[in-house]
Parts: sequence; structure tokens; C-alpha cells
Amino acid sequence: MAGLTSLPTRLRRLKRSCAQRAPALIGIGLFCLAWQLIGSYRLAGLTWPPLSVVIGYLVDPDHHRLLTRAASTTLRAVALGYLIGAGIGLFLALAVRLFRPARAGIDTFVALIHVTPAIALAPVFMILMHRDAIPVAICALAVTYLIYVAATSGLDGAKRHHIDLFAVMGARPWQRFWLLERPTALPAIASGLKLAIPVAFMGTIVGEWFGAARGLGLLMVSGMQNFQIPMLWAAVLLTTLTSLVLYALMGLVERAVERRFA
Amino acid sequence: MNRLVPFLSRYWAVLLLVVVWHAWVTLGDLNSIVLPAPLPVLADVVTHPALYLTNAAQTMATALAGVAIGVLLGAFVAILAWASRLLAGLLTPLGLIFSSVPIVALIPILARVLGYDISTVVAIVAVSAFFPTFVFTGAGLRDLPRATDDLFKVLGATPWGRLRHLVLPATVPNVMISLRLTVPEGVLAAILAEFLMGRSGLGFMFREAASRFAMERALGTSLVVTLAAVLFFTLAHRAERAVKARWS
Amino acid sequence: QGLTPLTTALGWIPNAEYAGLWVALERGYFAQEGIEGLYTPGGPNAPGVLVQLAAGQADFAGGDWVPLLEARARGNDFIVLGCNFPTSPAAIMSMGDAPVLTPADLVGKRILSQLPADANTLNFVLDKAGIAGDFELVATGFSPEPLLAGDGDAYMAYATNQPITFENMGLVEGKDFHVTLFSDLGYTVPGAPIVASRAFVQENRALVVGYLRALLRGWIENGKDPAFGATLAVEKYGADFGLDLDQQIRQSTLGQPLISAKEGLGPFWFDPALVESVIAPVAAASGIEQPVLADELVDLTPLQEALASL
Amino acid sequence: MPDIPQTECREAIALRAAGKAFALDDGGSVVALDGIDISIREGEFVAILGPSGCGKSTVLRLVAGLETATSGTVHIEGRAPAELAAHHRLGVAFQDHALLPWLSVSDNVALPFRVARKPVARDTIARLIALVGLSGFENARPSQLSGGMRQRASIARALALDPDVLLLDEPFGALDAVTRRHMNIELQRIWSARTLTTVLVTHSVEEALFLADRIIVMTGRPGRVLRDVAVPFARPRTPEALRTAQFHAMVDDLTRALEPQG
Amino acid sequence: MPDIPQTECREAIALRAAGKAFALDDGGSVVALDGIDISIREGEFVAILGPSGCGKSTVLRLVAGLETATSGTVHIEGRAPAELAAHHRLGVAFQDHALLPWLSVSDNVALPFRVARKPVARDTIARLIALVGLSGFENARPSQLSGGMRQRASIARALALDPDVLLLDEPFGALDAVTRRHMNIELQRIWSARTLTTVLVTHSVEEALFLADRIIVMTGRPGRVLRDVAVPFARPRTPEALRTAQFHAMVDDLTRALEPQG
Ligand SMILES: Nc1ncnc2c1ncn2[C@@H]1O[C@H](COP(=O)(O)OP(=O)(O)OP(=O)(O)O)[C@@H](O)[C@H]1O
Ligand SMILES: Nc1ncnc2c1ncn2[C@@H]1O[C@H](COP(=O)(O)OP(=O)(O)OP(=O)(O)O)[C@@H](O)[C@H]1O
Ligand SMILES: Cc1ncc(C[n+]2csc(CCO)c2C)c(N)n1
Ligand SMILES: [Mg+2]
Ligand SMILES: [Mg+2]
Repeated sequence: MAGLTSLPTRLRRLKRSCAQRAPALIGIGLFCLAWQLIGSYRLAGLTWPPLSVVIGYLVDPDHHRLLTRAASTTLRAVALGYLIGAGIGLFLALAVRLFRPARAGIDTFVALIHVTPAIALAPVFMILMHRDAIPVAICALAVTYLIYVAATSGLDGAKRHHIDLFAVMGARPWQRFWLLERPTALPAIASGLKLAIPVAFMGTIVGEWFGAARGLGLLMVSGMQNFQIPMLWAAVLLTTLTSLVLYALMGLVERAVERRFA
Repeated sequence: MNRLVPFLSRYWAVLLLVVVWHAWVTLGDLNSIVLPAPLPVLADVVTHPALYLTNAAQTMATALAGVAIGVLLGAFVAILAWASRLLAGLLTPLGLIFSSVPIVALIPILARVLGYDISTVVAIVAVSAFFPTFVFTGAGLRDLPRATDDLFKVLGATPWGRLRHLVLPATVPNVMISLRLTVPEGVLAAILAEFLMGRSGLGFMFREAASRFAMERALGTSLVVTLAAVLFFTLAHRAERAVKARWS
Repeated sequence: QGLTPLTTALGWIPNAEYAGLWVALERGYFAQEGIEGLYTPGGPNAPGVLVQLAAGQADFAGGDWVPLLEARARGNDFIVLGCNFPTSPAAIMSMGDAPVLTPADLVGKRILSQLPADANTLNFVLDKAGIAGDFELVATGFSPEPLLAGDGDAYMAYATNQPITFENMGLVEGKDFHVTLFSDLGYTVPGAPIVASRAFVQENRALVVGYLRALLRGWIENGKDPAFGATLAVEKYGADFGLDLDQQIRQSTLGQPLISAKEGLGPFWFDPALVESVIAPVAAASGIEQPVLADELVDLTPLQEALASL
Repeated sequence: MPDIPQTECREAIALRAAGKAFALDDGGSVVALDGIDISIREGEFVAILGPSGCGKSTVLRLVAGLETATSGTVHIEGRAPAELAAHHRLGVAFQDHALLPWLSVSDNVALPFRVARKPVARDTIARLIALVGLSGFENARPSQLSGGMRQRASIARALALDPDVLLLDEPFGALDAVTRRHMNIELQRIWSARTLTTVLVTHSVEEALFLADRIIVMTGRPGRVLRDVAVPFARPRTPEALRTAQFHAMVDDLTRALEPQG
Repeated sequence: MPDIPQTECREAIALRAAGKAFALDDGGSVVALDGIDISIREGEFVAILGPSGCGKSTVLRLVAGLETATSGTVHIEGRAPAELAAHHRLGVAFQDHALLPWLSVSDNVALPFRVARKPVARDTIARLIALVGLSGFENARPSQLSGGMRQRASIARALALDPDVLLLDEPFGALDAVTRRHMNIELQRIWSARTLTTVLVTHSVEEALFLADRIIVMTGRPGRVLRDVAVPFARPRTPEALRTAQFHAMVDDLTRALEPQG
């Protein structure tokens, strides 16, 4: 019986998931159309090219080597920075949860590090690390902050009656953390991890402007300074697309976590 | 004494950072155009209070206006996206694209539409605050307590009534998280925009000072920016906690 | 094998603005001097080249005058060994129907500028011409579009950069738009000074002369075919910047004549007297209190040695 | 009520062969209700008794339009239950109170007015709050109330708009006997004043007999209708009616009906 | 138990002149308890009766160490209540079930083992789940249970670690009479097998008389101890004991004690 129902069920699921994706596809389609029209009619000035021109730049085989080199460099920095940042953010959130007196100090510190303008820290970065590590560092800083805020907010979200339960069970702080606050916080952390995707890209791109050897961010700078608008937006589009795909993947994770823990 | 303990508990990490900074500059014999020591930076700030204050006030006002617009817009769009799958499909990629486009690339476009003035700076701050709010409010909307959702069904609430009396209040805690997240971000975006295209404000002041190696001044503006952002962060955090107490 | 590494901190992205450097590297001119030629690319947000010099991360920097004086005021004994563009590429672009060709044309104009310090330059031009008048500075970005759109009347540009953008749009210089070098407006400050620390120059004089000689040879070689340096920038040294060959050739071509002043000993050479006559007033306007003295700031002897040995 | 011929009364609520199965995470399903036939006349007061987990709340949720039957039909006045809700003619007190944590007691009770976009009748609200014994707690928030006080607030809310159909899911479970008796008497008073079709889920056989016109006894999982008993006591019923021999006999009879079938 | 001389028994729980006031948002405060003196011997079963909102749950929360008294003292075995919890010797079933929504029934019941870092006794858990009649629902999540089933799961959890002090806040409120009786009998069995100090908050006078050694009746706000009545029935008590004249007399007496004083 189970074997008989599973195929139609699976088909129905497939259909449903297509139906769920449809609006997003329509949305992206409309957005592309708008981009094209605004570009063609120069509604937003000369620095907004029609989409077709940007795509033309992207698909031109002459540019493939340039684009893949840049994209893979940037992607590697994003991945590294994201992992480091998420790791540190989660670690700090965990640390202040288990050692509460540190909370206020770390809160202030994390906010402070995050808001100190990167431009002001540029010389410090330059002395402390190799130029090619700066994008990773700035990406990690931005991700750390986001994940820290999301995780601490999530960890604060346990319901009072559950906190009471753990109190009467004689739970130690780390048990309360692991068995109650961690599951409670997972949806917020998942949201944070999702939101951290575009943030990680932004951090990396900005970091690349501090003198990295290659990357999509450099193409943007170069495109701006030489008024190579199609190249500028090709780099932006490539960044956005990658970020969109990863964001959608994290969105799936987020949904799964929400279903499981909410 | 009993003032000192809370102060230390909040600022120990920051003080540690300053000490490390000072030690690094003095022991490492760093050139002052690379990194000045903390004391001269502080001295520049306290000896030019008016200069810093007027610029800080402008930047903070810009940041607050931008964040307010961005958070409201983010929450509004999150609600639209929650209300309709089609809108969600339309708006999510749009928001994501906006948040993934580097501000520097957006400036000429925004400036073309809004003009090379403060409104573009405000718009840039709003763009930076928009997306985190959109994401966190959206998460809150998907997480409405089931029981209250049922309640509104049996009360025969119209979508608007449900929105007004259940959804909007229920998302307040998450909007508060977004606020904590975006308020410092907003200050940063404001100074970046001022740095790139302003004629006043802390961002401009930084650029002007850094371009002539007035590093005490440049780091002084950074310090003030940081203080402003930390102040906003702390206020937002307080508000978040107050709301949480009220909401549970 | 036994080459001494010497790093040049570039103030800008590695494009045809450094055509001569690429030629020198490519042709092995540095190696012939016993130098391993290294460079760090710059950009609008990259740490200032003088900071790198101060932090010991570079040996030469493509600096700028006012920041150089600031750095000196802060205890860095940096000196100028020559100028990459003795005729500065700094220029003012204007549209055909409202040309800015003389200092008097500046009066009452809305001038689009990327840098706050540009005000000092413009004031100097007006002062020098003895014109009492005012202009309005309008903040702008990398794009010369606001000029086209009429958001301003003139745009502070690099003669080797934004004019090409206009040309590529089909506009014709001298008709649709005008490019006036600041040196033609009386602001004859040589551009892109080559900066190094005095101690370094004293201790490594032979290497410094060798470095300048290699660089000079690169630029002279590029003068024979500006497309060569441009091609090197596009295909090799700036390969990760997606540069456009035609545009880079044009940039190289426009930049090449600027490496020499109108009257001088050769490329990179400038008249040290300009330091006191032109740079000092602008520096004073920028708030620099120290006296600006040519013989403290400038040491052209290594350059003269290099030029003599060419 | 029993002396009015049944045919004259219109049918208010009708469940015909209604069944409900819940899908479980592991792909299996639980049959909560199976072939339920219940017909409730306009103005009738029906109590539902049955063992814990037998599907009483599910019946109420079907009638409230919160679940759809997996088989059979559910109608109110011949239409879908949701229509009644849309006209704000439904009052429900949930088993778990479902008060909005951010609203005060009086704002929670006023909520139905706001949702129905009717002017908030301050005096009605004050009267209802007094009715459930919460005077003095108008401005308290749910987290500041005791369990029974929350339940009472939710009863007041269910009555706020003077509904035509009232669904009460164990509304007195957390109340002491005295408060409960007081509320029973009050409810009877309200009910005698107007035509109000009521379905009450309760665990108290006495309460069912005291309040209802008819008692439906359900069996354990899957929930089925086991007995459908008319309550013969004349109205108004006084607490003294609870002491008659007939009353005690019926209590014993129904209690026995609730024993698990061997 | 009543035949053991009182002096031989150690005092387990002691509230001395305990008072509790809650601060309200508007700056005012509610006095929930006022001068409560309760002394409970080791192994004693005490039931608390009182009108809704009189402070019964607050008494339990004081004993569980979840609130601190604003005046007077609360001790368990002469020490602070939190110490007992820290040794995992406390079992509490809350008025609202406080199950973790992301855990299955069996994982919720197993939670105290995990918190106490004891090996999870699978057979104990299965036995407790069977005891509360939830066999077959081991893998269901709380949202898939009926109200009464949730309450039963939380009773099973309170018993999981075989605690020395058991606090039950209206644990049977959502249960039908039959299930309730079954649970009462089971609880008596557990209780007779070992020394277990129990405090039960209930609304049922019958239940209190059936289970307890002593019944404390509280007055309405502010909560005070009105009566402290020893229950004279010998153990084990059978359901037949509920039909004696003495039992009925005591029910009537206590019910009258609960009526609001004029
Ligand atoms: N959302 C759900 N998913 C899966 N099973 C469910 C769900 N809701 C209810 N059930 C199951 O349906 C059955 C009936 O539940 P219901 O809540 O109607 O019982 P009830 O009679 O109200 O019980 P109680 O008196 O304990 O409140 C139970 O076995 C329960 O496990
Ligand atoms: N957190 C709180 N803040 C303010 N007031 C509170 C709080 N908790 C309880 N109270 C008040 O204390 C009083 C006693 O509450 P408690 O929960 O102990 O009553 P109870 O006897 O358990 O009632 P019930 O039988 O209805 O559960 C109530 O008046 C309630 O409003
Ligand atoms: C070495 C060097 N520095 C800056 C620029 C960038 N730039 C291009 S135009 C312009 C405005 C001049 O007023 C500036 C700063 C460059 N191309 N080369
Ligand atoms: Mg139920
Ligand atoms: Mg209670």
C-alpha cells in the first residue's frame, strides 16, 4: 500500500514544489524585464545598462577566463569568511550564554568592532595580514556580527515555562543551553545564516577594494573607474546570482529548521 | 565604585582593545600616519567638541531617518510577501538583489534619480536596513502561534483585521531584532555614503582628514561613529528586551 | 638570483597609467639593474601609498603633494625623486556650450568633484589669475555622467581617463566637450611624484638610480608604441581588471606626452622651484604650517644621474 | 425546550458521517474521528463527553471551520462553518486559552469587537470581566494571571460579540468547584435570555447534566458517537436539581458509559 | 501513615510566614500570598484547595524555587529549594504542560534523564508512557496530542527520575473522570511503594480526599491558609471508600469552606 501511494504522492509533491517556485520565477522574470526596459530607455541614467547588454558581456567567451578567475577567487573568500564568521559568531553567542557576566562586554565589543568603519581600519588590516586575506577578514567580521546578534536574540527567546521546567529539573547552564535554548534559537540562527549570505558577499567585495589581487570586487572598481558599465554590472550580476542561489539554499534549511523547531 | 562595576562589565572588552591598541602603537613604534595612539585621537575629539558634535548630529539624523524608512519598508514588504506568494516571489529576489549590489555601484543610479544630496544618503541607509528587516520580519510572520491563528479564524477576521491585530503586533519582537541589527549598520551606511558623495557629516570629515593624513582626526571621526553606533545598538537592545518582556 | 626586491605602491589600479612600468618589467630593465620589480595595486579604497611606505611595505610610492607634506609633518622624512607626470593629468572637463578654458570661466560654475581638496586647487587658479569670484563645488562619483546630464558645469577629471569615456560615447573633444589641463590654467604642479624615504635613498643610492633608469627606459620604450604598454596592462599586469584594450591604448597614448614637462632635462624631471611657487600656497590653504622648501623636499640628483646614463 | 416539537426547530449544526485523519510526520496517520453524525438544533445546548484524546476538540474544530473533515460533511445553517465565522457570529473558548500575550485582559476581551470592526462596547466588556470574576485585573497581561484566570478571560472573550453559536472546549477545566458553579449558573442565565446554540466539551458529567439539553458520549480512538442522551430536567435548573435521585441515576449511567468497553 | 507519631518524621517542606507580592507594569503590586505557614513532613501527601487565583500555583512555585518569597522563608530539608532541584530530586508537573514542542513524547519524558546525565532508562520511560495511557504515541509531537494527552505526558515526565519531592499543579484538570480515576489509583500505587513527599494542587475535593494525608484550604486573594485538615481514611483507599458517609460529610464540609466568606 505504502509503495503504491508513494509514487503519486511524490508526483504531487513535485507538482506542488513547482507551483511554489512559480511566483519566484515570475518575480525574477518581471524584475529582469524591468531592468531591461529601464536600461534601454535610459530611465536611470548611463550607469544602468539594459540587462541584455550585461548578459551579452557575461556570455561572451572572451570574458570567461576573466570572470571565472574573479568569481572563483571571490567565492573562495566568501566561503572562508562565512565559515569563520559564522563559527566565531556562534562561539561568542554560546560563550556569553554560558558565562553571562561577559554578555554586556561582548555585546558592546562586537557592536564596536562591527561598526568601526572598515576604511579606518584599512592600515591596520594591511599591517596585520596579507592583502589577499583582507576580503576574508572583512567578510568574517560582518558575518560574525550578524550571526552573533541573531544567535543571542534567538537564545533569549526561550519561553518562561520552559525555563522554569529546566530550573526544576536542576539543569546546568550548558544543559539548558543545549537542550532548550539551542533548539529555541535554531530558527533565528537559520534566518541569520540565510541573511549572512548576501552580507558575506558584500564584505568580501568591499574587502577586495583594499588592494586584493583579483576578484569580482576588483572588476567592479575597474569597471567604475574606466566606465566599463557592462563589466561593472556583469560582476554585480554574477555576485547577485551566486548570492541568490546560496540564499535560496539557506532558505530551504531555514524552512526545514522552522518546521522542526517551531 | 558601584558605578564602576557596571561600567567595567559593559566596557571591559573595549578597554582591553584600547590597551592593546596603545601597546601596539608604542611598542611596535608605529608611524602615526599608519595608526596613531589612542590618546591623541581622544584628545582631538575632546578639544574640538563642536566640530565633532555638529557632524555627528547630522550623520546620526541621516542614519536614523534612513533606518526608519528602511525598517518600515522592510517590515511592510515582508508583510506583503507573507500575504501573497506571488508578491513573495517578486519581492524576495528584488530585495536580495538590492542588498547584494555594492553601495558604490548604487550611488550613481540613486543620485541620478534622487540627486547628489542628502536624500541619496538617506536612501542608501534605507537600502542597507531594508533587507535584514525583511528577512527577520518574514521569519517572525511564519512563526505565528498556532492557537492565536485559530482564534482569528473563528473571530472571522478579515485579512486586514488579522494583519492589524495579530500579525503586526506579533512581529514586533522580530522587528526589534532587525532594529538592533540595522541601526549600527545604518550609521555605517550613512558614513560610507557621506564618504563617497557627501560634503558634510562624519563620513566626509573622515575622508577629508584621511586624505591629508590627519589620522587623529580621521580616527576621531571613526571613534565618534563607533560611539554613535554602539549607542544606537545599546538603545535598540534595551528596546528589544523591553518589548520581549511585554510580549511574553 | 641575487636580485634585490623593490616594491612600488601604485596609487591606482594596474592599468595603462603605468604603461612604462609594465614595459620595464616585461623587457627585464629592472633585472638588468639587479632589481626584482614588485608592485602593489591601489584603488579608490586601498590604503594610501604613503601609509604603505611608512609601514615599510613599499620602497617607492606614487604619491601626491599635499598628503606627502602631511606625512612629512608627521615625522616621515620622505623625499621626491621625480614625477611620473611632470605635466599633471589633472584637468577640468566641460561641455561644448559652456566651455571652461580659462580661469575666468570658472566663476559662477557648479564644479563636480570627487575630492574635497579640489577646492584648494580651484582657489589657487583663481587667485593666481587675480580673479575675485566664486564657484560651487558639487560632490560626485566616478561617473562623468552628471556633467553630461547638466548636474554641474564642469568635472574635475584625469585627462587620461574620463575624456575617453566621452569619446567612446561619440562626443568629440574640442566640439562637444573640452578638456583643459590644470597646468594650462596656471596650476603647474607636477603630477604623480615618485616618493621614497630619504634614509632608503641614501643607503641604496645605486639601486635607486637603477630603479629610475629602468622606469625611464620603460616609458621611453612605451613612447615608441603606446599600444605596447597598454597591451601589457590588459593582458598581463592588469589581466584581472577586465581592461578594455582600445581604451587602454588611448589612455597610454594620452598619458605618454605628460611624462615630460614642457622644458626640462627629460622624462620625470620638473622644476624644483615649483615647489615653493605653486605647491606651498596650496599646502598652506590645506592647513600645512611647516614651510615648504624645495631642497628639503626634492632630490633630483638620482634622476639626473639616471637620465645622464641613458 | 424538550416540549417544543423537534420538527419545528431548524437544524443549526450538522455533521454527517464526518471523519478526520491526521497525517503524522512518519507518513502514517491517526484516525481521530470516524463517521460522526451529529445534528444540533438552533438554540440547543449540547454537551460532549468522552475519554481524553477521543476527538472532542477535533469535533469542535470541525464545527469552527478550523479543520476540514477528511470524509463526510460539516455544515452550520446549511453552509460552510467558515461563513459563520466571517459574519462574527461564532464564539469559541479554546482548551488552551489563546490570549494574546501583548494585550491586557480588557483588550483581549475587546479583541472580537476590533476584529469585527464594531465600536468597542466598554460597558459590555466591563460586564463580561465582572461576570468571570476578573474585575480589578482589567489591565493585567495574561502572563500576570493564574491559570484559571486566563481561562476565564478567554470565556469572556468568547461571549463578547454575543454570538449565535458558542463552542466551549473544557472552559472550566482549571476552575475550582465554586467558581465553576458560579460560571455554570451565569452561563445558564445568558443562555436562557436568548437563542444561543452551544456545544460544550466537558469532563464533568454533572456539569453536562446541569447545563445541556442533550449529551453526546464519544468512544475512545477513533472517536465515534456512543450515546446521544436527552436531558429531561426542566429549566431553569437550580443547584438543588443536582440532588434528585433521577440526577444521580443519570450521573451513574453516563459515568458507566464512559468506562472503557471491555 | 497517620499511626506513626508525628515527631519521628522529619520535616520535608517548610514555609514560614511566606509572602509573595508581584510587581505590576503600572508600578503597583499584587499581593498573591500573605503569611503562609505550611509544614510538610517527609513522605506526606498534601493537597491544596482554593479558589481560582488564590495563589496555589504561587505556593508550588515557591517550593520549587521558581519564585523567591518577598517575605518569610521557604525551605526543603532545611535548605534552599534550588538545592533539591540541583540534585534532580524534584518532580514537577506544571499547570500548563511545558512540553518541548520539538521533542517527541518519549523524548520529552526522557528529558529529565538527559538533564541529570543518567543513562536513559528506556523501560522506565515505556512504563511511564503506558501508565499515563499514551502507548502508541511515543513518537508523536506535543502539537499532535490532545489537551489531556499533553497533560498526561507532563505527569509522566515529572515521575521520570523517581523524585523525592513531587509537585503537581492541577495535573488532572484536562482529564475525563475515568482517566482521572485511573491516574489517581496509579499515583496512589506509586506513592505507597516509596517515600515520596507530594504537594498536589487540585480543584476536586473528592480527589484531594482520596489521595491526600492532609488538605490545606486557601482563601482568596491575598492567599492565606484557611483550613488545614487531616484526612482520616486508612490506606490503601479503594474507590469504595469514596462512598462512605464520612467521606460525603467531609466533601460537604470542605466544599463549604471553599465558599467565599461573607
Ligand atoms: N494536529 C494533529 N496531528 C496529529 N494528530 C492529532 C492532531 N490533533 C489531534 N490529533 C489526535 O487526534 C486525537 C483526538 O484529539 P482531540 O484533541 O480531538 O482529543 P480530545 O477528545 O479533545 O482530548 P482531550 O480531552 O484530552 O482534550 C488524538 O489522538 C490526537 O493525538
Ligand atoms: N507573574 C505575575 N505577575 C503578576 N501577578 C501574578 C503573577 N503570577 C501570578 N500573579 C497573581 O498572583 C495571584 C495568584 O496566582 P496563582 O497562579 O498562584 O493562582 P492559583 O491559585 O494557582 O489560581 P488557579 O487556580 O486559577 O491556577 C493571581 O492573582 C495572579 O494574578
Ligand atoms: C594615480 C591616480 N590617482 C587617482 C586616480 C583617480 N582619478 C581619476 S579622475 C580623478 C579626479 C581628479 O581630480 C581621480 C582622483 C587616477 N586615475 N590615478
Ligand atoms: Mg481536547
Ligand atoms: Mg494555578
